[in-house]
Amino acid sequence: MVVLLLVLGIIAWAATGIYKAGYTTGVGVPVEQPIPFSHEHHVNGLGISCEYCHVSVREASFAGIPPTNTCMTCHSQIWNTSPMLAPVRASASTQRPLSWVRVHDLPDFTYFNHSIHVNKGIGCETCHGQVDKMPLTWRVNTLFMSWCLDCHRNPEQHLRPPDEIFTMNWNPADGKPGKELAADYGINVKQLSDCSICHR
Amino acid sequence: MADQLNIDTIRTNLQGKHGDEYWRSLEELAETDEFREFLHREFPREAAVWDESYGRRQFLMLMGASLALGGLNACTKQPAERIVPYVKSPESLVPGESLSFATAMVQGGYAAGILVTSHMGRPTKIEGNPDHPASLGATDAITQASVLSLYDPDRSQVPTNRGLISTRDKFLQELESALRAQKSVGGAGLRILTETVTSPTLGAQLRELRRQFPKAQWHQYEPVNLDNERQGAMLAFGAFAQSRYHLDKADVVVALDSDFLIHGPGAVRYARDFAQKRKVAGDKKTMNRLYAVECSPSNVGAVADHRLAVNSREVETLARMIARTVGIAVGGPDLPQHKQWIELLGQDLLGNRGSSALIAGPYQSANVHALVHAINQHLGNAGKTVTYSDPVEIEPVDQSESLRALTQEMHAGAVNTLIILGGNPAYDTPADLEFKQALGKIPLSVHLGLYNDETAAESTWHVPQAHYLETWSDARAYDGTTTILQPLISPLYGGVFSQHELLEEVLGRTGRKSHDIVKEYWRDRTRSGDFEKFWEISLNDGVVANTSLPAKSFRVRLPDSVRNGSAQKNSGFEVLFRPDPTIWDGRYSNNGWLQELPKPLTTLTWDNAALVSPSTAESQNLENGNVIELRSGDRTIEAPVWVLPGHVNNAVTVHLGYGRTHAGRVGKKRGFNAYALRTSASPWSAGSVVLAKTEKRVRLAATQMHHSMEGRQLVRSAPLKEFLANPNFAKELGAVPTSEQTLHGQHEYDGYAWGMSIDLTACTGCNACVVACQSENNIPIVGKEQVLAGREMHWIRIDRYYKGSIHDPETVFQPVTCMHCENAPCEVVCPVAATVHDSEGLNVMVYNRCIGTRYCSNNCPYKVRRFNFLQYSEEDEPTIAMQKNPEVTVRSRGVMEKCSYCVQRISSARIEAKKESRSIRDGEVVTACQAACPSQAIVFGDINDQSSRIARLKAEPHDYSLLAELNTKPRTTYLAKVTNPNDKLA
Amino acid sequence: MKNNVQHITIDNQPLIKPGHTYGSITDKITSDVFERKTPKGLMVGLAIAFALTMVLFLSIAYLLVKGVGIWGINIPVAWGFAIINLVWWIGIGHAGTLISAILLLLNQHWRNSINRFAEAMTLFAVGCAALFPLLHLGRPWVFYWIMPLPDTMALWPQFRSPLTWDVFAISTYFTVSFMFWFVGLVPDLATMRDTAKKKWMKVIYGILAMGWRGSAKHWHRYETAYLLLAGLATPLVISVHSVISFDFAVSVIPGWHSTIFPPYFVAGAIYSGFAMVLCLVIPVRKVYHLEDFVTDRHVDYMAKVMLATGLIVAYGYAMEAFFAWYSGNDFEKFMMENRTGGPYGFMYWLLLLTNIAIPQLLWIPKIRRNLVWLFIISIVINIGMWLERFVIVVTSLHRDFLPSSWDMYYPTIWDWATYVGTIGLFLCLMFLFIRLMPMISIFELRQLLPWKSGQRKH
Amino acid sequence: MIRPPIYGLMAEFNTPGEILEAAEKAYEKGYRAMDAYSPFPVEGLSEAVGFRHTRLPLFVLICGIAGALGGFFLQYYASVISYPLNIGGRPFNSWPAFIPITFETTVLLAALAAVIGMLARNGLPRPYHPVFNVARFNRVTRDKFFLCIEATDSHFDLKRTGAFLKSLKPTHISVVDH
Repeated sequence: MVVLLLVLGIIAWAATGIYKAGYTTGVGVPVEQPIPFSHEHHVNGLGISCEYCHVSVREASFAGIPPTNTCMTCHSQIWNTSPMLAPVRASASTQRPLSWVRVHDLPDFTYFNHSIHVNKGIGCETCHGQVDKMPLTWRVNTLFMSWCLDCHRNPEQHLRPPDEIFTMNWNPADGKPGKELAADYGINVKQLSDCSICHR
Repeated sequence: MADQLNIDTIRTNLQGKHGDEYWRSLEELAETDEFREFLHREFPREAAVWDESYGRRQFLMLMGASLALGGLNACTKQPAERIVPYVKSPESLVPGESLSFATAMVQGGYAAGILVTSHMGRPTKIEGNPDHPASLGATDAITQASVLSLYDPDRSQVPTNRGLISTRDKFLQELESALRAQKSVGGAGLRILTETVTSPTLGAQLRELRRQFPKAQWHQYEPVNLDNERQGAMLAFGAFAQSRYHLDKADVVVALDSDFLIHGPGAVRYARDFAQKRKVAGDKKTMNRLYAVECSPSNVGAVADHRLAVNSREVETLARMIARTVGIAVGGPDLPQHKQWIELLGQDLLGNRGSSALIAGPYQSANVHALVHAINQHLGNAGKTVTYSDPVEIEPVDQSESLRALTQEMHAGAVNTLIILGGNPAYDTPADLEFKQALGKIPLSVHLGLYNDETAAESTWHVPQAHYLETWSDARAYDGTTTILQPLISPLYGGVFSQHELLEEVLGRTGRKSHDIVKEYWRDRTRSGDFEKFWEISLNDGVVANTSLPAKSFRVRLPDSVRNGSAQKNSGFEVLFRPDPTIWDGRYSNNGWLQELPKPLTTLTWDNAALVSPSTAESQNLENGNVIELRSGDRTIEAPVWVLPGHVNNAVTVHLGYGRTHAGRVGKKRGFNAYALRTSASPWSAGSVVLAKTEKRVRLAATQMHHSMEGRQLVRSAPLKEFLANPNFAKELGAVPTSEQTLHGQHEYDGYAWGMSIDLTACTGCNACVVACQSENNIPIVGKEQVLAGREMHWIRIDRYYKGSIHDPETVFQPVTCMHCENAPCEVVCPVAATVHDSEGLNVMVYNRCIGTRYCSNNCPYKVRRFNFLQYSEEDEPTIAMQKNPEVTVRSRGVMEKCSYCVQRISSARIEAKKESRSIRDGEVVTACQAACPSQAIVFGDINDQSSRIARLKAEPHDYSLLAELNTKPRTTYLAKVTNPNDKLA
Repeated sequence: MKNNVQHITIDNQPLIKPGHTYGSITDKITSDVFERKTPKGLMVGLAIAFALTMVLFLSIAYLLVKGVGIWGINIPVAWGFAIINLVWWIGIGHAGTLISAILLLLNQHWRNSINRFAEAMTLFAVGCAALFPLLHLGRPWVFYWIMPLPDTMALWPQFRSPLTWDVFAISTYFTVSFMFWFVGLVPDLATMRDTAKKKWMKVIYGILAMGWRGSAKHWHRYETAYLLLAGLATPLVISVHSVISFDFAVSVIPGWHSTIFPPYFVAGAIYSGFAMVLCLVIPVRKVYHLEDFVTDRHVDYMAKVMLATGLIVAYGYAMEAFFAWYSGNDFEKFMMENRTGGPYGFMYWLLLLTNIAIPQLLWIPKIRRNLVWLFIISIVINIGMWLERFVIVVTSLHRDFLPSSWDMYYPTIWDWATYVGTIGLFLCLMFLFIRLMPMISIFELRQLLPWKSGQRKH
Repeated sequence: MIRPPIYGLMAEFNTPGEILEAAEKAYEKGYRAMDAYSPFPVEGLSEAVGFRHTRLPLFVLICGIAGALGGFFLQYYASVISYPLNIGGRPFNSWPAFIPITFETTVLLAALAAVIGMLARNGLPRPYHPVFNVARFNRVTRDKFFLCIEATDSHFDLKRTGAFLKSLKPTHISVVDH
């Protein structure tokens, strides 16, 4: 019987392993895009702020994907002949939008709002990882419901002061402890695991 | 679903039931038929109307697929989704946030101001415009539904020439050459047919047309028009005076065959004012009183404190009697059986000089209107509860006359070029004029319309018309207030014209866009300085400042014809023609929301019927669903019977707008065409009609089968006197378990605690809330077969019960939606916790967790849960998908759903508040039903906030919970219905 | 052993016709599987049953394509045939374990000739029953959310819901019944192993017999385990139908919300269970000439059990009506009025006729012992028990609290197809069992024989 | 000890009475490593061959209790610790509602214990056993009764034991090979 249990255990363990693997969850798998856009280069190399492109992250549910014009502000001047950027120029001239592949895609019955997270001390890095270290973009989290809940049940562990939201590789040690921040932000933790917070 | 009706039932019901005793439904014992059907019924019902049912091969194919998918469905990762940014992002648009624009919806020529919510450029929801006098933030059902018509996949999309697809250019060429010919003869053969016009721009264009084509004629016609009102004003004042009521000042209101709370240019506003005067809450302990005289039962009759059902011809006689009792010398006979009623009414009126109002309905003769004007003036109401002004319409005419003149010329062959700007005359004109045949004689007939309808089929050219949300225009409200209509979206289908654009072509100014036309018109007439500023403000507010028509005083001079009156000959059995409460004159017949909207009182969907009184049914031996033949002269129609308590005897009411031959998939071949019996001479009733029963039966889909409360205290009501004597009467009608009687303690709600209060005194059963909810919450339509199966999806429904005599019952409405019980029975029985409470006391339904056991619905005492028995949401209709509200999940097959208190609105309000580190303000969260409600019967808010409106209403003595004895602790409670009958009459 | 076979009363009649030896019993029952060629009746029955099973599969497929909307259910009657059939089948599935467990504890040795058969029936009935809760889901492909499995959603079933209780009750009941049945089979499988001629048969039965060799020590533990199982199964049987009845009793709906449901559901279950056993035993006994083992005495006893449980059920109905009146609760009162006089009133009266009135004929020994009569009455009772569930599920739902949402329920062709289909599946499995397994417990029959050495065991 | 050349000696009888008697005699003789085989449970036979009591009931009891505790804790954990949800205003720990499932899990585990325990202690399933080497032994599942004295018994001696068995007047005696 012990053996039996052991076998079952191993099977279960293997199953969860497979289920959590990048193959099924897409974690850590770079997504192919029409243009091999590098966050590493733009954020780390050029030090462009997240909000420069993702304009509506503070006020809207959707962070916003930059219109072609935003790319062209620079790329009409620099790299304006690079074959890699041909699609961008094409889009600008034909007025036909670029079509990117979603990296973080929640199911349609899950309503995520960027603005409230960003305004209440959740940094980009917390969910999107160190994009400044991503030559191509990939997901660093499963986006499983359980993963969301981990934070919604005790957000203190991830809270940052308002001015650190867009910081990459931020160390919780420097800055107020999460408990106090939660109080400052007026976060009602009890409410955060309500179904209606994410599902309507 | 029992659409059979058994006469014995009625008889047994009639026996020994009297006074206030609740009587049983007509259907009830028709159960013998149900039993027969129960045995015979064999085949499963069709799916939603869009869904083509499966062929055998396809079925086998799908069978395999589904067996495969069924398994995968649960555990596959979703396919990669594309994300497409703008090339150049438009200013003022924040991705993911909704915007709202002011414009107006035009019905019968009159504008109702609205605010349209737009998500990423898609108009999805219509709200009333608080700044607009005809709306004050509310809307009616039809306006709510109009956004669906915008996305209707069946709208006409290309110009057609004699039924064949053609091009815009070909059309313009042919038009141009025809007009060139007309120019030479001064437009002698040119005719323009429009509906009622209040649009200043269109007016200007038409004047210009007359200048260019002196001999051309402009005709106006719509099937449901205000001719009698206009003629009545003519008779009384000698001018087309526009009357406007101020019911917030009226203590006694008398409606003569008028549905003034539901239909007509000012209805929404009137409902608001009327309700304000009627509600009792807080310190206000006074009510207005409503007397209704009507032939066919209407919402007004249901709301009225005293209701009198008479034949349409008798209404004028009664009007004369009223006139006499208040002291106006008019002739005409007396109706002894109603003498006392009228006497007391008269006294009541005299007791309220200057604070009473008589309202005559559009279905009543010009004489009645004239008399009403006389009485109002005599009582000194004029200038107080009713004011007069110059006409709102550009050119008020007797439309029946106008149409008759046109058709005569057409038959005579005097018309070469006929341009029909909207409308569907080939379908909805009186039968005796034979417009359709006449139309065939016209060398060039151009039809501009939203649909490829009956008229399009008969015209040489049909040109697709731009939906009002797709184009620029302007229009005036019942009080003259002007709104500039702005488009929310560029036309979905190419090749469309707006009325302005088409007329502009006629005027020889080709290729001009309505924006320029409208803007130019207004530029010309704004003297005052900065036009752009004026333009911006007008668009932003949705009203052009100070365009409301000033009150003018007119003196009544009743012509002798009206004074003397003539003895009303009895017209025998008569047919009453009424606009359909949902699809109106037929123009909305392809709108699924309206088709499936239960018609007030009958709760019928998808069909019209011949409404008869119970005793008529008995004498003619008719049951619900029996098809009868109605013969008037040499014209006949066949119609299924529906027995409607309170209907006047020896008369049958038929609703216009059905029996369409050329409508979309939704509207085509439903019901019967009542126009076939309608004559231009008397458009609202046909006398001496012969009724014959046929062997045929039609299954009519009503959403409510049972009309008695079975003595249960569901709708609790009392006359004002009793209420004042015992304010707690409602609570005392039902026991509420105490906290000791429950096994365990309660959960605490320390944050927000959302709740709703519904005032049964104010509810007029107008259905606006139902459609508002449908469009806000992506509620699918299911089709007639599914309604018959008892599977309609409305989250809020309006229950209607009768009490008292079967012949003249008292009718009560009760909007019922999820009660959000604190001790929700539904939650306890869900095996997967798909429906649970959140910390603000909402009973939330988590669709994506639901596995569809339907146990929750069984255990819901209010039966407000709705289940997707089949795939109802139209997945395969891309344009319909565009209407969906992105803030609300679109439910798939096999999932339970129900009212969510518009949780999406609560969420966004909460997020905004949190971002500003404040708490949600009272009135910041407004549910869709609440927003739409014209009489403001619905109030929503945070019960824990003692200062909130909702908290105060819940504290009212006559606040009560439905089925409180079950200790479900509903968050939605009702304010008991208080009536204000005249003791002497009671 | 010379009991005078003439004028004996049914009760001291031996449970096995005299003249049998260990060997003869063994040969008779094993030969039905090995030697005897399949009887015509069985083949025909199997053919029909199989056809019906195909109907079941077809309607299931269509159901998965279109959704539960192909059935007649609606709001307010959101449960229809699916739940009616579930309860009906579960009820039938009660006789088996009851006979094997409770009668074993009560030392009713006559059970030995029918328990194997009844257990098999139980198993198949519960199988058919278990189909319905799965199929009636709006989204059957996520049925496993009712089970307590750790998942990425960090969600669990809602343990306050009777439906969750059902899942545990039914699955437990199925497992235990299966073990009971199989453990009982092991020694006989060994017999089959040793009697089978063909090699492959020996192998198959051998594997199933698990190397049973009838060791005294084994028998000792075997009997202990069997007794323990019986002891456990007895309360289980009671609990299962009680839990099923909670589906209704726990709700707030008048006609459902009733405290007497558990006992009278259990009684009803045994009632229908025995009826079904008789429906099957009577013909099989004929076809396979099992009169020696399934004697008139057995049949008579079963009829008596039906009579008794039937009366309990009748009492249940009476109490329902009484309390509806006694409670003075308007909703309850109306529920009863509607049951008797409402649109489905005819169903209720039919129920009283089939479930209460007709079975009273069993008081008369002549009828009770006449196999044809008994067979017909058993069928009638099965129909009656189905009607009972219809009355409970549909008539209670279609008119509950708010008259505005009252409606009717009309089953569609697919409702019928699914129902009839499960009957087909059930018979199919039954026939296969009869053909391939020792349908009567051989070793337990051996125990019924008197000892050669004179001393009697019974 | 070294493995004896044969498994043991087996005597065959016709009636339960005879085998019972034989077993008792053999026990008196002092034989312990023996077993009786019968087509159905013969009352007293196991005692006769010196098999006193089984610990099966205890095992079942323990598993039953485990089932009860486990079942209740599962529900408690899910509805109070892991994801407490306000279900219709009921307390998180609605223990009365947890009882039915607790009961079911109790029965389930106990029943499993009974069956698995029985099989395990009996050493079943067992594909091979020496006694099957005796051709006649296949009648043990039909109508014959066997007593087998195993060679591992201290008193076992091919001749003497054989003689002893003869004295029991069996219908047949056979040698059981490994």
